[in-house]
Parts: sequence; C-alpha cells; structure tokens
Amino acid sequence: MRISVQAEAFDPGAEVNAFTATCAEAAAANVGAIVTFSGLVRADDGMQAMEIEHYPGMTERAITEIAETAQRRWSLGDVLVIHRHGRLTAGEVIMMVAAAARHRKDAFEAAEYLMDYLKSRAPFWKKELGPEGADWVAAKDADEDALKRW
Amino acid sequence: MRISVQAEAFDPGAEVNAFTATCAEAAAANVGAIVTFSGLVRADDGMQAMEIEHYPGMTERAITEIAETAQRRWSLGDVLVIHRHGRLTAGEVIMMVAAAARHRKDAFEAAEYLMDYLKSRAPFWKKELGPEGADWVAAKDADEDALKRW
Amino acid sequence: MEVLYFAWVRERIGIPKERVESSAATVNDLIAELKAREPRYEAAFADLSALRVALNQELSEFDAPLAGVREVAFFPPMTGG
Amino acid sequence: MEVLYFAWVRERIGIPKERVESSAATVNDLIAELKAREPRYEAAFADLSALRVALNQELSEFDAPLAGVREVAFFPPMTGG
Repeated sequence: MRISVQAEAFDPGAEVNAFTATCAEAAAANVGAIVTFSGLVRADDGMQAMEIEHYPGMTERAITEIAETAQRRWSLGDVLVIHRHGRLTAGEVIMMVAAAARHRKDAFEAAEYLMDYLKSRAPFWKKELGPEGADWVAAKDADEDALKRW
Repeated sequence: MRISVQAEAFDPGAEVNAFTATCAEAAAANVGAIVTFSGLVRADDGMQAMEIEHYPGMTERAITEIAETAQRRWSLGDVLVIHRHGRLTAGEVIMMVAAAARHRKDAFEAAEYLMDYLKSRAPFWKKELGPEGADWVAAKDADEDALKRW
Repeated sequence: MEVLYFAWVRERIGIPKERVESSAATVNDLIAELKAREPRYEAAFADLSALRVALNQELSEFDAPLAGVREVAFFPPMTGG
Repeated sequence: MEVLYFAWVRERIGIPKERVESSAATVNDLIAELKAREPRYEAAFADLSALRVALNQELSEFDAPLAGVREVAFFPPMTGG
C-alpha cells in the first residue's frame, strides 16, 4: 500500500508501471486485474486553475483508513492513492488511485469505493479560479449519496 | 479511439500517459475522469504461460463495435483497447482498456462494459500451459451473466 | 465457402480452415454434412451448446441461413480480456 | 485547545488556526462561545448544516464531548478526488 499527499506533479504512467511491476512479482502472482482512476482538472466555463487545500495530518490518516477498509473488504493485492494539493492548471492530473485484485469485479469495486470515499471523506477542498474570480467548489449531494451503496 | 490487437508486449504506463495527454488537450478539455483496466497472466496452479488465439479480422471488428457502442452510450472523451495474442508468461500484461469521461461514474461504467464484452464477445481463446500440460480455459457462466446488467 | 475452426474445435478437426463446397441452407445443415464426413467432425460438433458460430465475421445462430455467406467460423465460447 | 479552520471557514474567520482557552463541554458549546466573540465567527458558523467538524483529526458530530480533545477543526463538506 502506498499513499502520497503531495504538491508536486506526478507521472501517472510511471506510477501505473511501478504498481503493475509490484503486482507481477512472485509474491503478488495472485493478481490478475488492475484498475486505475485518475482525475483531471477540467477547463469548464473558462476555468484556468484550481487551488486545492487540505488538512495536513488528517489527510494521510483519513486516506490510510479508507485504503485499509478497502483492503479488508476485497482482499486486494495492492492499493495506491496519490492526491495533489496546491495550485493546478487545466489538464493537470489531480489524483489517482489503483487497486489490484485476483478478478476484475473486485478491482473495479475497490477503485470505485476508494474514489467515493476520497471525494467526500478525505479533507480536501477545491477552489476554482476562473475569469470571474475564485469560487469554492460545493459538495454534491450525488457524491454523498454515492457512499450509501457501500 | 484506438484499438490494437497485437502479439507484441506494450508499455501500460506509456499508453496511460499518451491517453491522458490526448484527454488533457484543448479539444478534450471536457474530460475529468479516466479509468483504466489491465489484465495480467496469473501464476495460478503453477501455470507458466498462456497461449492466446484469436480470429484475425473478426477480432478488430468485434472490438470496434464494442467500443463504438460504449461511446454512444456514455458520450466518452476517448476510448482505448489493446489486446495481445500469442504466447504470454506469468506476470505479463494481457490487455488494457481506458475510458475517459466528464465524470467518474461514466468512466467506470464504460470501462466495465468494455471488459464485460471483451471477455465474452471478442474472439479470443486462452490456453493455459502448466506443469500437467495444456488446457483451454473454459468460459465462465459469471462472465456471460455479467452482460445482463447492460 | 471458407470454413474456419478455432481453439479446441481447430485441434479436434486438425486444420485451421478449409474450403467447403456445400448447398446447405442453414448452419445446422452444414454441420450435418460435416459430421457425416469423418469421426473428427463428429467429435468436434458432438455438443452444439459448447460451440459458437460466426457468419462473415459476425456472431450468429445455428439456424441462420447461409445464403450470401462467404466465411463460416466455429469455435468455443470466447475467453478474452 | 487548537482550533483550525479550512476553506471558506478559514477565509471568513480570517485565520487558519488559533489557540482557544475554553471549558466548553461539547462542540456546540464551543461554537456558541466563538459566535459570541465577533461577527466574523457569527458569519462562519451561521449555518451548521454547511459545516463539518473533526476532533483530533477524526470526523465527528457537533454534540460530541470535548474532553481530551487537543485539536478541533471546522470546514465545509469535503470535495476531494
């Protein structure tokens, strides 16, 4: 399990390959399915950049707990969570998760679970910086509702 | 949309980065979510290698139709399907799909749809080569049942 | 028409494809003709529930007509992904 | 105890954190004390349904007791991912 909360940009491809290589090793030979999700800054409504604030200390704890719960629930081969904070511009990768399991159903479900909980239970707050000024992104009811399926 | 049926190994990380870069460009600025799936050869029961047979011509047609149906159903930013054939050893990446959409729900659903149809409707056949000899992998009822949700 | 075999169907029949002259009206008729030829065809087509058929590279049914079909392929259920 | 503010709560109150001496028994009591201080606190805590609270870096409830709590954080619903 690797969890990183960082301001720096990361290379999603290099992360995917490192994660896959770990799973392909002898110890993790039981892995047949890897699902990844990455989130990008959309250039909606002329949005130029985004500022992501977080709660140092709690962020890592909250993500670790989410990832550990996923591991218990789906017996995953491995889990990866990377989430950036600070200033990001349109097209940049905000975050990614990866889940490895024996079969695809578990890997898909675990990745969706990680995403649903990261959205609403990890202490990050997005502020959009557009031509009209800055606005905090409002939490969506749909994201809160998404937790009910788990 | 890119579809490749190939004997050669591919670099999942490089594919993820190329796919992400396309989505991050101006034309695809509407993409906020990318889901990828990759399938690995598991070293189950001392399995050493796998031989994947396919139906040249029909394979490309079938995958194109599956990908186009997914694009119509979820209005995806982009779709990628790579599937290898020939001999693969334990730990090797057999195939990957990627789906890009505005929101995560569509990207997850489209990637799962692509996988469910690739499993049972694209003309590939797997033969496992183990210490006891070679065996064709039997299709699973669960994979056929998985199509019913779509 | 061209008849193709894949996976264990190919192994049982012993060849990946062959040219077949036939006036069979449907896939089922063609299968009956092939089974009458030799035991290896009989063995390959013994259980149709374990087989799939594609006509001109499109998945089809065993009662489908063969009019206009240039390529028939027989194979077990697919196991991709 | 240490009280932290994030996102628009931080902006309304004007500081990211402060040390608060309080004998408030619950989070609700602490909020009442803060609101009584100055209009900017009144503004920040006007609508509790738009706020979340964490005690010692764990999400909690507004009626939770503050005994043993060293760090209280107030913020809007989270928008990660």
